[in-house]
Amino acid sequence: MSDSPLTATRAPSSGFSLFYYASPQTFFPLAGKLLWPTWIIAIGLTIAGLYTGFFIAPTDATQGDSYRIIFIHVPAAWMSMVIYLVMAFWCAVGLIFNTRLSFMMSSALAPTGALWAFIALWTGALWGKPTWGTYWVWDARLTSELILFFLYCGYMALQAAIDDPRRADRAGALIAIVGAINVPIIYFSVKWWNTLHQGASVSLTQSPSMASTMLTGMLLMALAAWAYTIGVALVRVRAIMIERERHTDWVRQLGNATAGGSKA
Amino acid sequence: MNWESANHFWAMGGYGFFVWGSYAVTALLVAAELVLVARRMRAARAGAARDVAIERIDAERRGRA
Amino acid sequence: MLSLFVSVVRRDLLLAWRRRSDVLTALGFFLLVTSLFPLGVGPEPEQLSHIAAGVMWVAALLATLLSVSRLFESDEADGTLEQMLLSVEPLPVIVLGKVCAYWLLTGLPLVVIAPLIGLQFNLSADETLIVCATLLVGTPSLSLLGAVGASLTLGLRGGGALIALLVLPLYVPVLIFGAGALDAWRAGLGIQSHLALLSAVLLVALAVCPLASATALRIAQD
Amino acid sequence: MLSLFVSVVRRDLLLAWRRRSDVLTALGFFLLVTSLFPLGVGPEPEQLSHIAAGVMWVAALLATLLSVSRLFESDEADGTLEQMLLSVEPLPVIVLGKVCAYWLLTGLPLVVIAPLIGLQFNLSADETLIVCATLLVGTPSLSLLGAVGASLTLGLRGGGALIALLVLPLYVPVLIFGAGALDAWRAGLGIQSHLALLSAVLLVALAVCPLASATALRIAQD
Amino acid sequence: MSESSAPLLETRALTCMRGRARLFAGLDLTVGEGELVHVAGANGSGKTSLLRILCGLSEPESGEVRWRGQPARSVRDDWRGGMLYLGHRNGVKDDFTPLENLHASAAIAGERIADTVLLEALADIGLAARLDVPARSLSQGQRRRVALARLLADTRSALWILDEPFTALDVRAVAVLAAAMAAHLRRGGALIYTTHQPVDIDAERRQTFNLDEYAC
Amino acid sequence: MSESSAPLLETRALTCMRGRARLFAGLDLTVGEGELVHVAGANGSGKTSLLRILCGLSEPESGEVRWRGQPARSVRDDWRGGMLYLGHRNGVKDDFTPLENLHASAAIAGERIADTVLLEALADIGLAARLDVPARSLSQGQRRRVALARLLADTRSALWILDEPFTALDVRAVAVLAAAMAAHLRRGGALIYTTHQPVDIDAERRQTFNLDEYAC
Ligand code: HEM
Ligand SMILES: Nc1ncnc2c1ncn2[C@@H]1O[C@H](COP(=O)(O)OP(=O)(O)OP(=O)(O)O)[C@@H](O)[C@H]1O
Ligand SMILES: Nc1ncnc2c1ncn2[C@@H]1O[C@H](COP(=O)(O)OP(=O)(O)OP(=O)(O)O)[C@@H](O)[C@H]1O
Ligand SMILES: [Mg+2]
Ligand SMILES: [Mg+2]
Repeated sequence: MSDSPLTATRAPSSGFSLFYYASPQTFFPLAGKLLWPTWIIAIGLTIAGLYTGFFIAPTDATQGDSYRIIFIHVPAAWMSMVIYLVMAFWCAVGLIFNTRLSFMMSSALAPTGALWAFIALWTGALWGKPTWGTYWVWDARLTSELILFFLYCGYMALQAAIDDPRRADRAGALIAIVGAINVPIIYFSVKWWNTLHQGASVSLTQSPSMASTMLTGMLLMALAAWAYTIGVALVRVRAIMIERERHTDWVRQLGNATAGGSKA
Repeated sequence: MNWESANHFWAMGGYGFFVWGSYAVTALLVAAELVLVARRMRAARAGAARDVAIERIDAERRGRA
Repeated sequence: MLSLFVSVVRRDLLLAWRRRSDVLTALGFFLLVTSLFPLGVGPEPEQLSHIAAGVMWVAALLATLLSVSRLFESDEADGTLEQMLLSVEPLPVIVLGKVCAYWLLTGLPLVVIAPLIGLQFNLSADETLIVCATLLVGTPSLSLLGAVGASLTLGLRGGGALIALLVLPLYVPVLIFGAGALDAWRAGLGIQSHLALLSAVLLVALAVCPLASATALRIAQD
Repeated sequence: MLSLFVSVVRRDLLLAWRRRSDVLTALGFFLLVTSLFPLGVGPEPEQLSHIAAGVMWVAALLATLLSVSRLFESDEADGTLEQMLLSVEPLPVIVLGKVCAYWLLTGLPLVVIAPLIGLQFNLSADETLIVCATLLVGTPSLSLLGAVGASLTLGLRGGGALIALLVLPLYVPVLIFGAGALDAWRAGLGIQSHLALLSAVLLVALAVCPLASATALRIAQD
Repeated sequence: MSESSAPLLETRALTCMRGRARLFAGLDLTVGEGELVHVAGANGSGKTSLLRILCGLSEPESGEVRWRGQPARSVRDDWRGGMLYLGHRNGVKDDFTPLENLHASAAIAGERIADTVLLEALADIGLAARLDVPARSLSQGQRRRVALARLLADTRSALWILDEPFTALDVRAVAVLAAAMAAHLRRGGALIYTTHQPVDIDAERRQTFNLDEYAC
Repeated sequence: MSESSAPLLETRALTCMRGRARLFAGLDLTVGEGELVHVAGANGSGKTSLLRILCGLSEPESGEVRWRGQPARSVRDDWRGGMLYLGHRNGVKDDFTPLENLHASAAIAGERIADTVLLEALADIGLAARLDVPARSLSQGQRRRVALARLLADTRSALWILDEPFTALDVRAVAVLAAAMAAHLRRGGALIYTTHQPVDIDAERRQTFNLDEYAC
């Protein structure tokens, strides 16, 4: 039982170096090698960011120490938005070039994106109580973040509901892309809805010139969130690769190694 | 240094509940995600290994027959 | 191509006519939800007229949601969908025909009945007209977006609720512009911009949704 | 008989677990619909807290309506229903088991998630508790009544909308008592009478609905 | 008991209406123990309608069905308990594996069958290699096999009523099923079935009942 | 045209995956004009899967399908227009009468067939007495006949792909269908079909393709 013709079509031996790594077989070891450096960077940046945030940055004049939520809130909010765009990008690439790796990338990113969206909502709500006096208001930014969270949930629920991975990939991709077209529309519509007839009942009470140490802390934490996201996504994409490609030679060899290793 | 004592640090100027509530939940969720993703990876590897083992047994049986 | 479109529309309308009650029940649902609402929140007239547009829009949206999951279901179950996929004719046109018939059966009746509900909610004639106008421009978008959700969830067991999860976020802009028009008008701002935005959404949906839906159908049948 | 009941409940829960996402999507739907209302009627906190109970109840009702039509559908389509009708075991018990599993999957999660939505609608802790309590007593009645509608409309094509038409009138008392409790409490009247009435409705439904539903199923299969 | 001489199932002057058309009238059928009844007839002659009346899923226009010598309606529990019906539709849940399906249908029928018996039935009908696949992924014939595995595990029912059991089955599965049917007859069970395929079933007492002759 | 010598349909090294299992691999099949291909194989051997790949409803894992000598994907319209597929499911609307059903499916396929032709097809397949009954009231075999009437009315398609066309049909209907298939072959059409029933079809060139031999 040889499937050499199969693997040959999957791993172009020559041509673009970009497309070289577009095959799971070649990407798998590369991702493995990237993993540890990513974790180290993530941990280092987190420590630096938290230290700056809690021990160097001064107490805010108007908000007191409650503002220190910013060091996770803003990175989380940023990540949730960026990840959705990246996800939609990979989906589009997958649909156009029919590369399975890009679909895997996007399904590996989704849970982490949803996680960040949830953290942004949670920390925002906890921040809102001391600053606005309520956990939740129907502000434009808040509403669109909530909808973004729903979009992530929809993508994941759809993928979970389809057994066949190939179908799941492409159906998920479709909804991710349609959602991405909608995200800006949603954002502006919500913003307009909220400010048109009401006058902003709430506004973010941030000082116009943020202390530079605050900004530094926030940026460090944002970079840490990036590194963490990349790390988790790499692990997850590796797991997905094995799950999906169990019948192929390269995963068999991998399984061989594991089975042999566990025996030895 | 911002904090006069550990107590001050934990109190966060009276906003301890909100600040630590945010950080604790974040830490918890991140930890949970890491555990889940590690488990998934282990399950995937175990599955692949099982496939190989089954194949080997199968081949042996056929060889005997 | 036009004749294909027409014959698909006619086929679906005829099918609906055979079931007859379908046509009336979408309407009935809309009527019931809007009548339930006063029961739920209490009968103060000013408050009712304040939330009228919102309630009518949410009801229209839910009426769509409730029925759109069946758009391709029977075609899938009896194998007609396979034949549509195998046809030489362009699938997006067939889909557009089906959506069009669907809107005629579930969207248009809502627009027609809306004045009656406006009455229940204490709206003036002008205000009623505005709600009807927004519904007329907005409900086709709901049908089109709903079709995408319906084709994505086709054959998946979680159907009803899953489709809601997928489609409701996409409905947000339509809902906001649609329900917001009345408020804008009351604030003296005019409704042109709202109607323009609704039309823009409709045009985008017309361009994107049949294609997306056709693609999703091909994926679902794979 | 109890073992039959338990095994039917287990079977349906297992089926739902196989589809997994179903359980979460019922929740997602409830969250989404309640989030739609603020988008429709505007974000003013006092107004929202005023309509909160009504919105949550209407959403619970819709979540039931949207999904209950599928209660017997798959059993009918694949022939399991025939086997149920032919069983020596009493059909009402089987129906009750199915309804129970259905409520655990769609009613209970709503009760659990309700506090979160209370937060979004600016309700106080006490008010949230009241809404949760009414939902806990009221949603089983919704499921039971819905089952009757589902079995009556089984096999009729207009299903989804027809069921709404049949069942909604029956839901009205539940809705009024359920949503009214909060208003009564705010008016300082106490909620005992409302809860008592809801419980009475539940008891009647428990006694009547499984039988009615079983009879309707026999008729539908003839 | 004095009833043991009465036939298992008996119909008297059965008439069946569908829409405005009468399918058959004055139909008398007697099925004794150990007897094989093949209900034949062209498409649309009313075979399915007859079988559904015999098992109580629908009501005849007139006439009556008797179970062990008594009106079937008056001994309903006995009737239902002594009968196993398999229709066009399989009664197989897409989301369950074959074994789970058998468990579920046994539970609904109010039986409790041991795992080993069910597994053996599945193996006999050739699904051993498909035990962990949900039914939605099975082929047409494999699904039908899941439904038929119930027959192989059944020892309780006195009468099997099978509507086109051989549909979608390959040659091997047809042979297995025919053998199971023969075994049921040998145990003293009775069997009513329809089919358009010529299948040879081993039976001592058999009758063919051609509905075309009753058409009106 | 120089392509006229190319076979109608051809597959090269077709491989099909379902779930995690590979159904068949390296499948080469050539179907020429006037040829009858019987795809045989046990339940679950992949006949339906193969047929769905041949008509473009699903994608093979690897390998390609060629239509008149060219990759089928690149001549998609030609391919779809030259082919008629009938699957397990009938494609019959419950609420339409037989004639309306035929009209609707012709419209979807982008054809326009005269009423007389359709009526004749319905009469040939024995549904003349059931013209005003909606399909929901038809028996299993009668519904199948409605679907098959499309074949009798078809003169356009070069290739018929039929998945178990004889299911639920009685002897007479099987004969009518077999005759229609033979006529199609005589017209120079090709035909790929599956069945578990032994049916004799008149054909000059025939091949049997046993999927069990390709199993892996
Ligand atoms: C549940 C509640 C909240 C949610 C969902 C939320 C969501 C978001 C989102 C999506 C962003 C990124 C937007 C952008 O970069 O344009 C953001 C940024 C931000 N949020 Fe929040 N937020 C919430 C509550 C709060 C509260 C209560 C405060 C402070 C009083 C706050 C302060 C900020 C600040 C300072 C930024 C950074 C702004 C910038 O970079 O331009 N947020 N939030
Ligand atoms: N509502 C109705 N109006 C008119 N005719 C009806 C109606 N319902 C059923 N029929 C007719 O009654 C007959 C039903 O027969 P039944 O399904 O019992 O046939 P069958 O012998 O099982 O056929 P098959 O071999 O095709 O399965 C068909 O001829 C059908 O057309
Ligand atoms: N998701 C899946 N996981 C595992 N196996 C699957 C999956 N989907 C399909 N299969 C298997 O693939 C095969 C499908 O074959 P197919 O339906 O083509 O069979 P067939 O030859 O048409 O059989 P029949 O004669 O019963 O119609 C079956 O063996 C089925 O169990
Ligand atoms: Mg029949
Ligand atoms: Mg098949």
